[in-house]
Amino acid sequence: MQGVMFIVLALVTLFSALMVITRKDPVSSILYLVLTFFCFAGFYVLLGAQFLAAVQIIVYAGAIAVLFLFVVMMLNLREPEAEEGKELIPIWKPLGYAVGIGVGIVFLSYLASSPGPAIPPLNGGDEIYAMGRADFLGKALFTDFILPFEIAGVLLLAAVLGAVALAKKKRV
Amino acid sequence: MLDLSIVMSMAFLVEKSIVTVFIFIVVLAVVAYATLGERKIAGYLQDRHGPNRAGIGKHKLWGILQPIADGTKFFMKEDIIPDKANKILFVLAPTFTFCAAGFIMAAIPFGDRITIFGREVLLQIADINLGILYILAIGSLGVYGIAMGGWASNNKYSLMGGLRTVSQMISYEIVMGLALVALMIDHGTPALRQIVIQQSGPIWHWSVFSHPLGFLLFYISVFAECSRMPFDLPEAENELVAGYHTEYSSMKFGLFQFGEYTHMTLASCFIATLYFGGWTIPWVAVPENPGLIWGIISFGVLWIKALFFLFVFMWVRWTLPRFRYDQLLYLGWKKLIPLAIFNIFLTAGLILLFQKFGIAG
Amino acid sequence: MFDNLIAGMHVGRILPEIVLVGVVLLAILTDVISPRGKSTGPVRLVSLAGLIGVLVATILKKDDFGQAFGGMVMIDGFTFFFRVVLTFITFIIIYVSEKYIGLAKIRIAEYYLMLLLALFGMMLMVMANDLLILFLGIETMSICLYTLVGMSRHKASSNEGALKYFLLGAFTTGFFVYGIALIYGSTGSTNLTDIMVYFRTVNTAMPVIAWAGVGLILIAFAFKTSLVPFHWWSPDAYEGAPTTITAFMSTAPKAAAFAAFIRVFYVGFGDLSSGLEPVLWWIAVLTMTVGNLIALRQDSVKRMLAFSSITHAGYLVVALLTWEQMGASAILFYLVVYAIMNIGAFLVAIAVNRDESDEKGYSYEDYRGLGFRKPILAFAMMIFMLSLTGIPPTAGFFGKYYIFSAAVKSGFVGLAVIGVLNSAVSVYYYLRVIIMMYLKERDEEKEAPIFWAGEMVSIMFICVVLVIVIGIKPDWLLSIAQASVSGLM
Amino acid sequence: MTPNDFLPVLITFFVVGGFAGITLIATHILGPKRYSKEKHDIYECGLDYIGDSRKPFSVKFYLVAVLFVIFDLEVVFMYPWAVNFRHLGLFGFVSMGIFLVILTVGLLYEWKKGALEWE
Amino acid sequence: MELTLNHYLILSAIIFAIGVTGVLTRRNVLIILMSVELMLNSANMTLIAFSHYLQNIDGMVFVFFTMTVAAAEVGIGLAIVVTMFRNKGTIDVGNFNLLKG
Repeated sequence: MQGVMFIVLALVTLFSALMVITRKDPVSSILYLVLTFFCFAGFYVLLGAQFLAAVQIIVYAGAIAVLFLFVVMMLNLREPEAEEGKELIPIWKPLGYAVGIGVGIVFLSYLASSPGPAIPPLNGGDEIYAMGRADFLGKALFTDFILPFEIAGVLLLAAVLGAVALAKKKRV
Repeated sequence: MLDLSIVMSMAFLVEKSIVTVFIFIVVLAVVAYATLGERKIAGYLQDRHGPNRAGIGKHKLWGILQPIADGTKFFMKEDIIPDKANKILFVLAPTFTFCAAGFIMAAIPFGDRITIFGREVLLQIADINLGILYILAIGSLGVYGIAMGGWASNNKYSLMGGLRTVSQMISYEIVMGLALVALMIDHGTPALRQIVIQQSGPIWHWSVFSHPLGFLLFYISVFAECSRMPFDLPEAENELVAGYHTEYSSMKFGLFQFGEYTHMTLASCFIATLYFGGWTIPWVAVPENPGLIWGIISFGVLWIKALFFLFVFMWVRWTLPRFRYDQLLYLGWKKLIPLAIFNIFLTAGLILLFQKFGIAG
Repeated sequence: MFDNLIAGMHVGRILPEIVLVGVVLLAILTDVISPRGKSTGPVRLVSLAGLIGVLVATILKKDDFGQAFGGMVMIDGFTFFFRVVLTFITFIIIYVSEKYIGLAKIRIAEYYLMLLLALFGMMLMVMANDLLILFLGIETMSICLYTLVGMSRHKASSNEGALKYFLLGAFTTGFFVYGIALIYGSTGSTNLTDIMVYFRTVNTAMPVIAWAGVGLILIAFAFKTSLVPFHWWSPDAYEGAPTTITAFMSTAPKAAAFAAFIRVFYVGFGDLSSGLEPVLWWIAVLTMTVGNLIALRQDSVKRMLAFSSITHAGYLVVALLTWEQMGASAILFYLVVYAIMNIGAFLVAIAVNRDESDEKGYSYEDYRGLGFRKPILAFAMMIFMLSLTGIPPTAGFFGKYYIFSAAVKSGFVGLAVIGVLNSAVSVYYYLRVIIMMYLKERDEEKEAPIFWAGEMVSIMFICVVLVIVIGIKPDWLLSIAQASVSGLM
Repeated sequence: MTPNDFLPVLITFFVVGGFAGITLIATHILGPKRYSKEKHDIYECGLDYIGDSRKPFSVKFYLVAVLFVIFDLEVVFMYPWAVNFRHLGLFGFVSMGIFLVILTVGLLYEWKKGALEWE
Repeated sequence: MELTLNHYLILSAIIFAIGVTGVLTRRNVLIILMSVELMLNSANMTLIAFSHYLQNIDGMVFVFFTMTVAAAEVGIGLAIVVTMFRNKGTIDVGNFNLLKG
């Protein structure tokens, strides 16, 4: 059952991820991105990280992608990307594809060479899925990871200040 | 050779499919009559009759067949897609709105277990541990349908309406999340079935009595999320024609409407579950071995509670005036969010005090 | 439970950071209660006072070394050294900025707030003993820097620089997280001590995954320290940023990034790191050479300094390659010296620049005959340029001397030779400024007024003095640097 | 609680999505199709439409959206905390208190800066 | 079919490569940023897969923080995009002309 689910999700994910980077129209890209996020949430469920699956949808699909969509709507960006012009990192464009494909192949060739350990570990019962529950994660977060948690607060504060400083119309 | 576990899981799937379809049909029926109910209530409040003609032959039956007539009309209308619209997104938008509302159904406990044909069946589609979080996650997707509709129509009113709705919905989503945090502090779990069971017993076990402020905040944000009056600025007809669905007609418009009512109906169920004991009856203990009768009663109890909130939705709509846009953001960010944070601290502080003095909270 | 949890965490050891967060909150509140448009002055004062508080807290805690928060952070001499250096740099930048931000039309309190928060991120980077803390530190710093670079919203160069910096920074984050994921997968931990122990004792079951992780993290660091071929962002970001921020970015974040670099690769990946030698060798050569060659062709002093900072990062990689205490202490020494001379040079550049609202500006032409016009200013600039070139008796000379002698001692003779050759090339563009100042005639018609601010002059003066003092007597700084790294190995 | 328990959620997705899809297809088949230029044009209160909708709107919406993202994360951090609150006790209260003080200062800042005003 | 750890690792490696390719070959700032999100997501999946495999919760907690950082970063990044659009009326990297790296 899980194997089938994985294959289906993987195919959808690959398709939509490819669509994200190939669409000319940003809105289509965003919607495919949301689909990709959804599939990732599915993988997280398969991996027992159910709380993170919910957070994935709340944060990525419900906030980050909405922000993207919001910007596209607000700026009313309906023109497709220009054909001319240089890329972000000024290297020959086919080299970009080559790097991407090369990175993929290097990882693939290694990983595919050995079957790899079974996941989930075979000697576990249902309790191996308990780790991803909100209460387990919370216990770890609020004992061992208390410092990163407070730092995250400061990071978010920095983001608030930065966004206001950059986007506020009148500076007072 | 058939593996026993596969047979088991097939049985599980069949059972769940039946439950899902059953619940979906009930929800659809309620939604269909909610549309009629709304017009009846509007009529009553405005001292007129409301729709009362659609019946069988000469028997008008107070218009109870009106939803069927409406539905048929939606089906038979021309399916217009404006020339300048983005065709795919234009069609996808209402679908998405409806789906995002309907998906909420999966986590709500509509009733206790019932025993049919010797098999114990839970009247809840998925008794997942995430419960509240699942609903919040799905709820956060509601903006897409509206944003897509506003974008795809390629009409200024639609785009403006879409943007307004999105910024309204996201602002109140935070209020909703914060209100539910206080609730989760108390119950210690996001699983809805457990929250319901914790509320059984005397009526003061209902969360609404321990979280009055949280309930109020949550209810207000639900109004905003469903973009109901007094939060229906997105479709403020005197400013924006019909907002994001200006260009929509036929069943695609129908799905937007249907989505709104589904959202409202399921939100009412959610409120009843979270704050009003769900399918439990005050002072009646949850039986160890529930039979068919108990299952049906619990199912009915939840719907009675939910219908009450659905009624309040309609009542408010025809009673209160609409907010101005700036007032709406002002209310959300400067009043409700600070209040919600205060509520969380209040709840947490009280629980700490109770723990310290050994009172079971 | 409460007391047990708190006691095991050694919260006191991160007192300076706690003070810093307090200062940030206080500064924000000051901004909020100050009258509109007049908040920068009070916020600046609060920030400066707060940074003194941070320094005091750092010094108070200078004997309380050890891990805190269950090994998440490591407070040792190394941390102490960088805490002091970074706080000082931030203090100086905040101190000199008040008049400049008026000129650059960015007189808003966020300027100071972002600097303080960037300092917080950098402090995390230098004490991080867990890849998670390091990640959060880098991101906190980066978010503030993106904002600071893009702060001159009316200038297209600022917009473009910020956007480019941001996009490449985000790209780097992807590499970094993926690298961490692979390291975590092969060792089962993100804690540097655990990772070190694992690599030392256990023959990892997934060597290729571990290697890929190390490689990806190396790429991320190369981006952050702008090593060739991952340097695209830095000249644009440096040029687009307000010049005080350029001075800040080329010193403090670079120092913090190298500190983290040293800790991750010396401590965490320990034995694995030596396998990276060939890669780092080429990176060092490319960084020194490419930075130099492009700096040669610049017409703007600001851009020249930006590209030369790439070259200087290359020298630091040479020292890093030695994987020895001597190399590490040479890096610390060089970072301090570089900060002093670079901040000084940028301050002179601000003073001489013709028109801040000009998208380009900072032309070499502005320096024509400066030696006759403003002899003291020109003298200061000459000292900084000589020091950046590495000519004795300036501090820059000893910086390079320690680095190259460490390289020679570890057997990297070829690398040292290339480094010295590159220093020789850099003479061309640094001396070009001096030639402009002293050997070209004044052109009085084209001269623009000098931008003076009392704070800038005093800091410039201190920088000059320090460059000369360290240039004559470098031992004390070196011994501090050596003491700081001694606990690391 | 294994991944299999999430299968009913998937079933719901199919049932609800299927219903929506079928209704749309049905209208498409059942409804009449009479093309006319006016009808398929953009609605602007019956007048001929002016310009197109491809003009950027004001940026004032952006701050609301970005503040939403930040606060959404704050709320997400609170879920695991809330679920464990009774277990964490005073320690949890204090640590969340610090976190919220930091972010409340952020909210206060936005408020005073007018980021929440409707310009 | 039995799932192994490598299934997840391979999938995330491919998505990561897709993200890298997107950054390197596209010029629309928003799409570049989305490609970065793909990269981060694939890293998250790797972390969770390892975390599940090792039965060690650190990886999952890390993902939580990655998401926080991603959100904060996007918030700032799109603010820069908006600012730039206001100045120049375009968000295409191909139209960068002042600075040349």
